Formats: sequence, C-alpha cells, structure tokens
Amino acid sequence: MTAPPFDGVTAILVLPAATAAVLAFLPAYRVSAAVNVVSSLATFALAASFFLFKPASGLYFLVDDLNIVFVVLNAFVAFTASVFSASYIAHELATGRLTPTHLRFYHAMYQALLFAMNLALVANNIGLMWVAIEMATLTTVAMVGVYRTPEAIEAAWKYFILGSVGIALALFGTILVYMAARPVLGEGLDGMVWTKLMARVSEFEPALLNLAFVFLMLGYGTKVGLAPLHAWLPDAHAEGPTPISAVLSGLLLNVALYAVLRFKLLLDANAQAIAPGPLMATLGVVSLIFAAFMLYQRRDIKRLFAFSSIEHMGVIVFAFGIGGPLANFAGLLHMTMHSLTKSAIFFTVGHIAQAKGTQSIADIRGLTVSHPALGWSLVLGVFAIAGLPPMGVFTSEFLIISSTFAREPRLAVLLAFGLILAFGALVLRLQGMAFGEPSPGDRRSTASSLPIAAHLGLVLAAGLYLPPPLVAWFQHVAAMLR
Amino acid sequence: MTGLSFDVSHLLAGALVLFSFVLLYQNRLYALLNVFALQAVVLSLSVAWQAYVQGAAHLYVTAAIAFGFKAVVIPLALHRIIARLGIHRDVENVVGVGPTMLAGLALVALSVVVMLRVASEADALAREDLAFALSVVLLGMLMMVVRRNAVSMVVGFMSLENGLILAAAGAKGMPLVVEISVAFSVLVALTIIGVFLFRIAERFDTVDAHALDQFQGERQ
Amino acid sequence: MNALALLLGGDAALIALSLVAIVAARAERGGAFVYAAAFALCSLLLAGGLDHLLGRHAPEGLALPIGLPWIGANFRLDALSAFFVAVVDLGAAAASLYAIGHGHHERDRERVLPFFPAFLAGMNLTLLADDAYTFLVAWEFMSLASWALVMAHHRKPGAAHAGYVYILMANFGALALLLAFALLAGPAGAYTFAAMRAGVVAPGAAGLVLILALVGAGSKAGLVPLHVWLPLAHPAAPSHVSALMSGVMTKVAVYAFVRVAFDLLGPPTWWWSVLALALGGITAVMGVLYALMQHDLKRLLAYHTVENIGIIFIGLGLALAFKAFDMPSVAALALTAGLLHAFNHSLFKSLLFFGAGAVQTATGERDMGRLGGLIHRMPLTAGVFLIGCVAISALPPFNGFVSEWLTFQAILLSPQLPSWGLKILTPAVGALLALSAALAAACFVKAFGITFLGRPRTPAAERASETDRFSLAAMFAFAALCLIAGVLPGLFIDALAPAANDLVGGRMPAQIGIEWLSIAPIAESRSSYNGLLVLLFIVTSAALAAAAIHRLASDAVRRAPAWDCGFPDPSPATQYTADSFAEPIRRVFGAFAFRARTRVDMPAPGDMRPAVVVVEMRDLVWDTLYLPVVAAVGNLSRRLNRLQFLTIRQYLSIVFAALVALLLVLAAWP
Amino acid sequence: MIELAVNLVFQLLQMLLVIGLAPLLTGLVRKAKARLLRRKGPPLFQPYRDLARLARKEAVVADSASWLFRVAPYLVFASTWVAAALIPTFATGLLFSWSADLIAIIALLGSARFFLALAGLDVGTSFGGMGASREAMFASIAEPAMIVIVFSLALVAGSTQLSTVAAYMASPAVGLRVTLGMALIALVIVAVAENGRIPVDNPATHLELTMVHEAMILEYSGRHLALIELASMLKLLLYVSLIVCVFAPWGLAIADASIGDRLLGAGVYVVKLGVAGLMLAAFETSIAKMRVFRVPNFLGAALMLGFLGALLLFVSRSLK
Repeated sequence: MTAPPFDGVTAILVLPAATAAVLAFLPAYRVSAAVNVVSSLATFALAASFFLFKPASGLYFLVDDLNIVFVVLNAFVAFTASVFSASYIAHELATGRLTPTHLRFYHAMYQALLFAMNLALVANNIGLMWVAIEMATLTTVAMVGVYRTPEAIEAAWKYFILGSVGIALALFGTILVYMAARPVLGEGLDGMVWTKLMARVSEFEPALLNLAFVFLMLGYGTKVGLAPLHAWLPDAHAEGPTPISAVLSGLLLNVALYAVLRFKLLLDANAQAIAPGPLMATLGVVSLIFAAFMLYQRRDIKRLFAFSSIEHMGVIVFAFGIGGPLANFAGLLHMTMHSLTKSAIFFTVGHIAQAKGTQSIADIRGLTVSHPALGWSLVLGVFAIAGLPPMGVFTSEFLIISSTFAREPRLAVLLAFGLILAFGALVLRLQGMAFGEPSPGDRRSTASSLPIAAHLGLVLAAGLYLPPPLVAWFQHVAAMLR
Repeated sequence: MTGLSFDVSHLLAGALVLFSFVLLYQNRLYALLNVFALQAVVLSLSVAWQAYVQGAAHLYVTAAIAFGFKAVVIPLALHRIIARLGIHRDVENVVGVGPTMLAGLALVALSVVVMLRVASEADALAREDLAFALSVVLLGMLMMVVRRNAVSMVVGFMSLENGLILAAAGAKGMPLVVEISVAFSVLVALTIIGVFLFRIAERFDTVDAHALDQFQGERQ
Repeated sequence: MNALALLLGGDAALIALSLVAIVAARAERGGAFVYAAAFALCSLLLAGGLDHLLGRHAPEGLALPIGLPWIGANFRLDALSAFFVAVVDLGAAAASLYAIGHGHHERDRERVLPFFPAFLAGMNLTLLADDAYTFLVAWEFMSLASWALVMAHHRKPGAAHAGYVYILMANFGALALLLAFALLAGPAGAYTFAAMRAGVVAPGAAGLVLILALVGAGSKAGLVPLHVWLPLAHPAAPSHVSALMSGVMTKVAVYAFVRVAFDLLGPPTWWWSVLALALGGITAVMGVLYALMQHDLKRLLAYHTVENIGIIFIGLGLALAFKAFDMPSVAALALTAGLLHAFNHSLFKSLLFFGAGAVQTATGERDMGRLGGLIHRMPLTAGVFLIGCVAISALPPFNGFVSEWLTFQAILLSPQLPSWGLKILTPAVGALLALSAALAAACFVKAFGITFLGRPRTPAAERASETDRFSLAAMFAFAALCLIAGVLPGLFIDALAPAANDLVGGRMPAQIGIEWLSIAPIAESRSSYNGLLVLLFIVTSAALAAAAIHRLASDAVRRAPAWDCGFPDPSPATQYTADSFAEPIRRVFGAFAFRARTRVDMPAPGDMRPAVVVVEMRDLVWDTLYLPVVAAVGNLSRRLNRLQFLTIRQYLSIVFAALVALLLVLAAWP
Repeated sequence: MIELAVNLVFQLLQMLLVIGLAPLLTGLVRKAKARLLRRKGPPLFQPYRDLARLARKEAVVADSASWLFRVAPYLVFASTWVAAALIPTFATGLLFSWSADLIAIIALLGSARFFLALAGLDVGTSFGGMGASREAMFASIAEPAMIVIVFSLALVAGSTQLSTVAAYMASPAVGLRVTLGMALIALVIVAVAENGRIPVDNPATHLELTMVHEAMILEYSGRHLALIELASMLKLLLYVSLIVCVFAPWGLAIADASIGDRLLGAGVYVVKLGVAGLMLAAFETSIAKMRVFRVPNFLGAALMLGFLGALLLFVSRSLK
C-alpha cells in the first residue's frame, strides 16, 4: 500500500490531532480557547483550499466533489462554533458548571472530534471510515457528559449504548460489503477501498449488498438520528454544552449522513440490488412526521430544536432517497442550510439560556422586549428553519416539494403535511418565547453574537442569491448522486 | 478449502451459536459469566483456526485478544463488580425463557434464510460462517433486549461482538480485523467502566438499566 | 424609463425604507417621516401602474439574476398586474397618509414602522412576480410582514392567538399554491409563468391545480371555510394596517387566483366555475351573517370583508363559466364585475377601517356597545363613515352598487349557458347575492347607527373629539372616490377592458361613448344604469322639496326632549345595542347558521332576582373543521410523546425490531 | 329635438302625476276600508289636508337628534320620488327611464329605507331602535325576494329595463306563463310587506309593541313627518303601478305614441289604480295582522315562489 502524499488531506487531519494533543496539556483555558479557535480557522482555511487545488486521492484518502462540500461545511461550522464556545465557556466557569480541568478536556476533545470527523469524511476505506465515526461518537459522548450532572451522565450513557449498538451494526454491514467485494476484487485491502468498490460494484453479489445496506442504514442511521433510531439525540443535545449541541446538529449528523450517501451510491451502481431510495425516503418521511408531532410536547428549548434537527434530517434523507437532479440538489442545499441555521439557532439558544438562566420554554417569555437583539434573531432563526422565505431553507424545501409532487404526489403531500405540522409547533413555541410580557431574568449574555449574525446572514443571502459556481458544483454533485 | 477445515470451522461456528442459546437460557449471573467465558474461548479457537486455514498471522493476534480479554479479564472484572454491587441474585428477564428460546430459534432461521438467498458462487464457507455470525449477532441483541440487568446487557453486547469478530475472521483476507477487535475491546471496557463508575460515584443505587432513566429528559 | 423598472425600483426603495425605519422608529418624528416617505413611494408606484393600465402598453418583462438559480427572478407587468398595482398602491398611499396622523397614537412604534413598508413591498412584488419561486417568496414575505404587524400589540390578550392562527393559515395557503405551481411546472421544473402558460396540464391535474389555487388564494382572501384567521388578525393590527390587510391584501389573493385560473391554467372546465360560484355564494352570506352578529366594530368590518370576497368570487366564477363555454364578451362582463368590485371594496373597506381607527383613538373603544352619539363629537368622521356605509351597502349612487349591479347583469345572462348544473346553480347564487346585499345594508345600519347615532353610552364616547387632519384627508379622498366611481363607472369599466381582454379574450362594449355617460353592459335596450343622473335626480328633488316646504310652509324648529311615546327614559342604557339590533335577524338566520340558542330567565313577580338573557352561538366552521384537527394533533402528539420516556432497553428493542423487520423484508424480497 | 322636449315634458308630467296621485290612492284605500267596516271614514282627500297641516306646523326635534335626523326625510322622500318617477305609469318612452333599471329602482327604495332606519336610531330611544331593527329584518328578506322576482321577469322579457319589460308584456308574445303567476303572487306579498300593510304591519296603529314603520318615525313631527308620510304614500303608489305596468300593461302608451294615446293611457292608469286600491282595501279588511316573527315565513314564501318561478323558467327555456 502506498503512503498517502503529504498534502491538504493529511494537513486537515494532522492539524486537529496535534492541536488536540497540545490542548490536552494546556492548563490556561483562555489560551486553549484561543488555540482552539485559531486551529479551527486554520483547518477551515485548509479545507477551503481544496476548492482551488484538489488533493490527490490514495488508497486511504479520497477527496471528490461530494465530500469537499461536507469537509468545507464542517470546517466552517466547527470554526464558528469554536468562536462561540470561546466566549461561551467563560460564563460556564463563572456559574461554576465547569472547572478548568473540565475545560482542558473539553478543548482537547473538541479538536479530537474535528480530527475524527475529517477522517471520516476523507477516508477512502470503508473500514477506516467506520473507525473514524466510532471515534467521533466516543468523543461526543465524553463531551455530552462533561457537566457530570445525573442528567448529563444519563444522556451520555443513552447515547453511548445506542451509539455502540449502531456502530456494531454498521461494522457488520461493512464486513458484508467486503464479503461481497472479495470474490471480485480478491482478498486484501482493495476489498475495502471505496473507489475500487465503486469501479466494479456491478459485479458484486446483490443479495449480500442488500443485507449490508440494511445493517449500514440502521447503523449509520442511528447516528443520523432517523426515527425510530433517534432516541439518543434529544437528550444528547439538551444536556451537553451548547456549542456541542450546535456541533452535533450541524456536523456529526452530516458525517453520518455522508456515510449513508456513500453506500447509497454503492447500491445504486449495482443493477440487481434493491434500490436504496425507497427505504431512505420512507425513513425520511417517518422521521419528519414523527419529529413534527413530538415538537408539540417539548418543554425544553434545546430539545425542541434537537427534534427539529431530526425533522430536517428526515427531509434531507427523503430528498436523497427520491433522487433526481432537482431533489439531490435540494438535498445538498437543505443540508448546508440546515447546518448553518441550526447551529445559529443553538448559538442563540445558548445566549438565551445564559440570559434567562433556564432552558425551560415556559420560563422564557417576551424576549423581544427584554433582549430585542436576541429575541429577533431567535425569530429570524426559527422562521429560517421553519422554511419561510427569503431564507435558504425555503429554497430547498420549495425544490424538494415541487420536484416530488410532480413525480410522487402522495409522498409530497405527506411531506407538506409534516412540514406544516412542524411549522405550527415551532411558531407556537416561538411566539410564547419571543412575545408577551417578558419573564424575569435579564442578565446580559457574555457570548459573542458574531457567529449568529454570520450564519443567518449566509442563510438569508442564499435564499436571495446562490453564486453560480456553487450552483454548478452542487448540480455536478447532484448528478453524481443520480 | 479442504472438507476437514470446512467442517472444523463449521463446527466451531455452530458451537458459538449454541453457546449464545445457552446464554439466553442461563439466568444466574455467575453462571452467565462462565458461559460467556466459554463462548469467548470457542471464538478464539475458531479465529485461530481461521488464522491457520487462511495462513493469516494477524488473526492469531485477534484470537489471543479474544481469549485473553474476553475469556479471562472481563469475566473476572464482572465477577468483582457483581460481588461489589451484591447483585448475584437472579437475572430478571423481561419475557420468560421459553418465548426467548423460540424467538432465538426464529432469528436463527431468519438469518439462515437471508443468507441462503446469497447466490452460491460466494464460497460456501463464507456463507455458512456469515449465517452463523448473523445469528450470533441477532441472539446477542436479543439478549440485550430481554435482560434488565446492566451486567447481562454488557454480556449480551459482548456476545453480539463475538458474532462480529467471527464474521470478520471468516471474511478471508479482511484487513483491519485486529484493529477492529481492539477497538471493540475498548468499547466494552468503557461500558464496564461506565457501569462501574456510576456505582462508585454513588449516583445510582442499582445498575439496573431502569435507574439510568430516572430523569428521562424533560418528564416533569 | 419603462414602468416595470420604475415599479421594481419603488419596491426596492420601500424595502430600504423599512431598514431605515428600524433606526427612525427611535426618533420622535420618525413615524411621520417613514409614513410620508411610504406615501410618496406608493404614489409613485400608483402612477406607474396607472400609466401602464391607461396607456394600454404592451406587457413588459424583466429578469434579475437573483432568486432561484438557473431561473432567476422574473417580473412582468401586464394589464392585470397593472390594475392590481393601482388598487394596492392607491390603498397603500391612503393608508400611509392616514398613518402620518394616526401613527402618533402608536405606542410600540418600533414594532410597526419597520414592517409597514416591507408589507407594502411584499404586496407589490407579489403582483409583479413572473415565476413560481419569486411569487411565493414575495407572497410569504407579505404574510410575514403582516404577521409581524399583527403581533405589534403582542401584549394585548388574543393578539398571540390571532398571529398564530394567521401565520399558520398563511403558510398552509402558501403550501397549497406551491403544490399548484408544482403541478403546473411539471417534473422538469419549468417554474416560469411563461413556461406554465406554454405547457399543457392533463385535465385531471388541471382540476387539482384549480382546487389548490382556490385553497391557497382562498385562505388568504378569506373564503369560507378558510376565513377563520381573518376576523382575528385584521382587528388585532393597528388600524391603518387593518385597512391594508382587509382592503388591499385580500385583493392580492384575488389576483393570485385570477392569475392561476384565468392565465396560467389552460381553458377552463365548467365544473370549476361551480366550485367558485358555490364557495362565493356561501362565503357572501355567511360572511355578512357573521358580521351582523359582532359588536366589535373592527371585527364586524373584518367579517364583512369575507362577504365582499364572496361577491368577488361569484363574479370570477361566472367569468370562468362563460369562458368555459366560450362566450368571451359575457365572460368579460362577469370578470369586469368581479375586478371592479375588488377595486370598490378596497376603497370603502379601507375608508371604514380608517373611520374605525379614528373612533378607536378618539374613545379607546372598539365595542359598539360602549359607543354612540359620536356624530355630534366627530361630525366629519361620521360623515365619511356614513358614505362608506352607504357605498358598501350597495346603494346607489355609490360605487358598491355598480359592481353588484354588473354582477347581477352577468347572472341574468346565465340562461344562455348550456350546462344544467349552472342553470340551476346560478339563480340560486343570485338569490344568495341579493340576500347578502340586503343583510349588508342591515349590517351597516347597525354599524353606523349604534356607533355614531343615538346617545353616548359611556363617558369615553361623550368625551370623544374629532380626529387629526391627515386621517381626515385620507378618508375624504376615499369617500370622494367612492362617489366618483359610483357616478362615472364607465371610466373604470373601460380601464379594465385590456385586462379582461387578456384573460378571457373578449371585452365589454366601450362605455365612454354612451350618451349621458350611462353604462350598458350588453345593450342599452337590455339594461342600463346612470349613476350621475340618479344622483342629480335625488339632489334636485330633495332640494326642490326642501325649498318648496321652507318657502311655502314653516321652517321653524323647536328643540325638545325626545318624546319616546310619552315614556322618555334618560338612561342611555335603554337604547338598542348592537346585539339587540341584530336580534330579529339572529332569530331568523342564527338558528341554522350558528346554532344560536337564547335562554331567558324571567323571575316571577316579587322575586328579586335579576332577569337574565343568555345567548349562545357556535361558530360551526371552527367547531366542525378546525377543533377536531387541533384535538387530533394534540392527541397523537401526546401518544407519540410516550416514546420519549422509555428505558434504554426499550429503545434497543425498537432498534432490534427495526432490524428484524428489515431482514424479514429482505427474506421476503422476490 | 321636439321628440326630446316632448319626452322631457312627459317625464315631468309623470313626476307630478305620481306625487299628485299618491295621497289620493292612500285616501281611497282608507275610505274603502272604512266603508267595508261599515264606518263613514275620512273624506277621500283627507291625506292632502293632513300633509298640508303637518307641513305648516313647526318641527319638534329631540335634543339628542343630529343633522342626519333632519336630512333623512328629504333624502327618503327624494329617493322614493325618483324611484316612483322611473316607473312607466301611463307611457313607456320616458326620457330618463334608462337611467335606472328595475334593480336600481329597488336599490333606490333600499337607500330610502336605509336612511329611515338610521333616523330611527338617531334620537336614541328604544322605540326607534326597535322599529329600525325590525325593518332591517323584514328588508333582509323582502329585498332578495324582490330581486328574484326581477330575475324571472327579466328572464321572460330579456331585460331589466322596465320600459322594455312593459312593452314586452303588452305584446302578444307573452302568452300565459306559470312563472308570471308565481311572480305576481310573490310581488304582491312583497308589496304588502314593503308598504307595511296588514297583515305585516298596521299603518294605523300606535300600539307600540306591534308597530314597525311607525316606531321608526315616532320622533318625527311637522314637515319632516309630512315628507315621510308622503314618501310612504309614494311607495304604495310605486308598487301598485309597478304591478299594473308589468302584469296589466293594457293601455300603456308605447314610446313614440301620439299625445292622445298618452292621455288615454293616463286615464286608464288612474282607473287601474282605483281598482288596485279597492282590492288592497278588501284584502286588508279580510285578514288579521300576524305576529312579527311570522313575517319572515310570509316573506320567505315570496322568496321561494320567485325562485321557483325562475327555476321553472330555466327548465322551460332549456326544453324549448
């Protein structure tokens, strides 16, 4: 096996890993926060450089149009999230929820997570991808439990157990893929190299592929948070530090989704194997409608938006399941928009929780009166995520629904039903929180509002104008996803 | 592949499934651990056999890990935990043993059916092995589902993992098997440490999985 | 300088203004500034629209490289858009003018000012959009801005509920329109209106599109049973915004329906018109009945908007019918009637809401039961409000009568229709129309009589004072327009000719040429009307009578306490109230329309208990259509919510079950 | 030009004629009723005297009344007069007949009612309110009934233009139609209700709880009262002449008829009025007043009849 050329790919892996190692021994939390930001920025810069000169792909690493989108998006959100967390944790220290020791661990884990996710995204080897995703899961488990409260421990435990089972299923799927590949590609590493698999998948044993996809879909689907495998997601979002909630919703789900997409491509390329589309579409619709109903019963603001993440993951998976250039384009766009918007919302929620000193929706009232900027950005964020124009999410939902309705009217109606249901729940809660007589608690939040502004600005811009290069890129990827 | 080697590996795999059933049947914690240790031994044997048949040296490592870690270390650790927690009472099953057995049989049948759909040009050993591995995985999961006690949940998880190792070892020339088995050992270790930690931190008065849900998100 | 560019520029300026308003809201005179600017811009837009409409220019198109990639943002200005631009911006300009004065009384200025221009821009852009994406963006933008304005007084009880129902229904409607456009665009995603016009839709699909358009536009316009949000939201907003929402935004919805049904969708099928006609008729009657039962002035006006929307849709439905059977000139008559009524309604409904706003600021009351006698304190407002009432009650010589008269003329031509269903349906709709007109008159006798006439019922009403001059200016302007449109309807009918020509391929005979400026929809021998002469007759004969009596007989007047059949009661509480006025009508219609029940508890002589009358009315639409849905959603969500509180083991079993299920599927796969 | 002048003259004549004849018709009805009740009854020309006396008296206006209270009588009178003037009484070719068709005439009466009801509310007494609200209720059914009747007439004659309708009715093309019969009955019912005659309302009563029209004008006196009385007399005349010109157009002078014909037409018209008045009197004396809340059913019957007529017409049309 040839060693991968030392290039951008290695860089975006080595940099976070090294930073993680350093941060693990940095006592001063301010410094480490700064380091965290800088390193994330650097990673983002490196990732962005992929657009200019695409790194070569080797046996272990692969950089193609599909995962560049993911890598860059990840790096960007990771960067903004690090900026947010840098200003956020100070408050956590002040309130004594965290100790400097915890923070050292926290920052180290942050970079480790970044490393794991990048690895998962650029891995060309399905085994390597599997290892990376497991690592990402474990690190996030550690971060979810960082507050050490019973709730946090329980959330982490739930996440850990369900995650491990998912991991196990995914591994079994991976083994099956190898088994299917071996007769064709022969023994050894080739049987796991995605590009080689892709090249000759048409000759693989379809039955094995089907079986493999079932396990992979369930295994990685658990990470994507598709109903009914979603149980870990709300608690994990609610009990961890808010930056981590943002990272979970904005990044980790995407990484798992990326894995699913890869294997979908694999199955699509084999004529005899069952089409993965219907299964994905079904899971997507189920998640969407289920989450929409669940939204009505939420009492905790972070859980509310966690469920909205499930809902949108459903929409995205549905779009990819439906397939076709329009739907795939819409799916990619929706994924991007969702990452930006949802992380922005979680940033806002972090501020709100700090300002009001609570996460309970019932105790948050009249934000637009007591904290106008905060309140209105929450309104903006929720309307964006609820798919109201002129926000980017509307664009993707417009494309998804319209392209589906022309082909699968019933599904489109279900989709529309789920969306309006979720819309109703979100706005119901939003009005309670943003309007009316303000509730007590008007502490100012220390955290910076820059990330929020940046994200919402981007989303708004995307709704009004998508730069042609980006469009062309997405269209190319959409065609590749067929 | 000669008939003999085929039969041996077949035999060992079958034994694994058998032990999974025994695990399902077994409802005393200590006995459960012993049976699990036995299953681990059988696993290591079958992996070793695969190593011998395929002439793949790295599989011996996996076998060693399986033996050392699963058949010796973990059972001892769990013994100590149980002793510490004083929960050497019966394992309470969610459903009776009889139904569980039937469900297990059904699962094995299911996995065989699914595997038989695989066209036969994939060599027989792989197929049979996979069928057994799949049943072990499903049985392990079934065990996780039907047992309330955290220790037996861990055991179930590990037997599930045994199935994975079996499959991995059976997959001829599959890379990363060692890494994977190591990774899983880490996973299991963490699980056990988790269970152990909570006990030491005096957070939960029992390791019954129920207690872990006492807060249950936002129920008020 | 082409009109379209001008209009788009104006809209951009409005959006910019709304950004400026965020800052201006803090300044003392900020409100006046913003409204004045909005007034100027709207006048500009109005000029642009009129120029295109009256200049009979050819349609103009313009595509901007924003919005949906590979399609861009397309805009188009044809006769129809131009007409509605004129309607919208006329109303908008008046509302801005009114608000220059009215806005002073606004406490939460920072919650109103930024959204007001945005709202105007949204409406204008919707009218100009020429592709599905742009249209929906503008449409939702309009809804969003108006939602924010409804929520401006968010501390008031009920405001949150109103806003919630409103935005939910708005989104529902938008989704329906989206689906309609999706069908029109087809799987290839041809989202431009031009492509939709070119493309052909399968008959079944076309019917579906029409239904979706009816639902989408109807939910915005307030067609029964999609009207529930309207009486909640319109009154909740500040009065100048209520005027816009009721008088103007509903017209944008009408535009959406006309655009889809007459323009984008191919030749109609006859049963489409049945839908529109039936819905229109029911809406007209139900709307006015609801209105009659109200005692909140602004709610009454809002409900009455529902009635007028019904009348407009009757006109549109007739047009569809005649178009389906290829009678262009008659279709033109019906369409003109509908559009003209849309215009007229925007005039007098805005006027009435302005008046209601003036009353509210003068007395702080919206409940008619606590008003009365205002004609003495605010004579000017009373005068214009009276004109509005006469006009909306479809009484000659004002404009409301003209459009309803035209609608009647169209109905009278329906026997020429070959279809049986329509033969039977149309006279029924005509009867409903007549019924709603009569009830409307009763409704506005009540509205004006209880609010402005009689004796003040509360100190607040007694201390009322005349409103400011800007508000009066706006109201007088619209009152004048109501009269002009009533006495010279020919001008407006001819102005509408090109729009009708584009949509149904026919036009009414030119009205300007006819002697004495009267109008004749088909031929003079058949039917004609001359508002001007009627006005002249009434004025002259009234003057004659007055002169004769004053000269020949006495003109002496003696003031005295009211006689009241010899039992004068000083307490104003003995006057008829809004509810008691509507009581006879409630007894006639309420029983089946609202399940109205009246329980009278009359104590026996000597018994000291007070007598009690309890009237219970149920909103059947809400009870039968909406509550069940709400209950079902709540129920289901509660059931599903249990899934969030399982133990880890149970979650594992769910995952396990999913796995087994999928494996079974695989095993069973052919 | 001459034509125009002649038409103008006849238009004016018509206006004067209606206003001149209206009190006479009322007087005739009163007299006939009294006779039927074996009373001597007031002289035939009593209404003129009443009006004159009222007009000479000073008008007493309640303190709480507004300018509307004083303007309303003139508006009511004017719109009723205009409406009455637009109905071809003895000749069709009236100059301004095309300025308003049947629907417009109904609407004019509607505006008269509108202002009268407002005037009733203006003073702010309970009786005024009661009258206004009941009047509104009656109107809300009477007007649709009237419109539906217009539908069926218009469908028969192919026009809502009264002159055209009358001309068509006079022509032999009509024949006997069930629709017309229904329309006639319905029209009579509406006329009875609109003019507040027995059984709907009793123009002679001042028993508070039973009165409708009288309750609205309770506060009026002097010249205002005179105008309103005259207006209601005009209204009665209007309906009667409407009925006769549509259903008994004999002797009606067609547009370009000679002076002689027109005079003849006038004579015939007066006779027709007399007959109608007597019939009305007979009808009124033969039945009792009904409860207020049975009136809607009474009017509803008219509505149904008219509607039925229209439907039948559709059927026959499409069969033909």
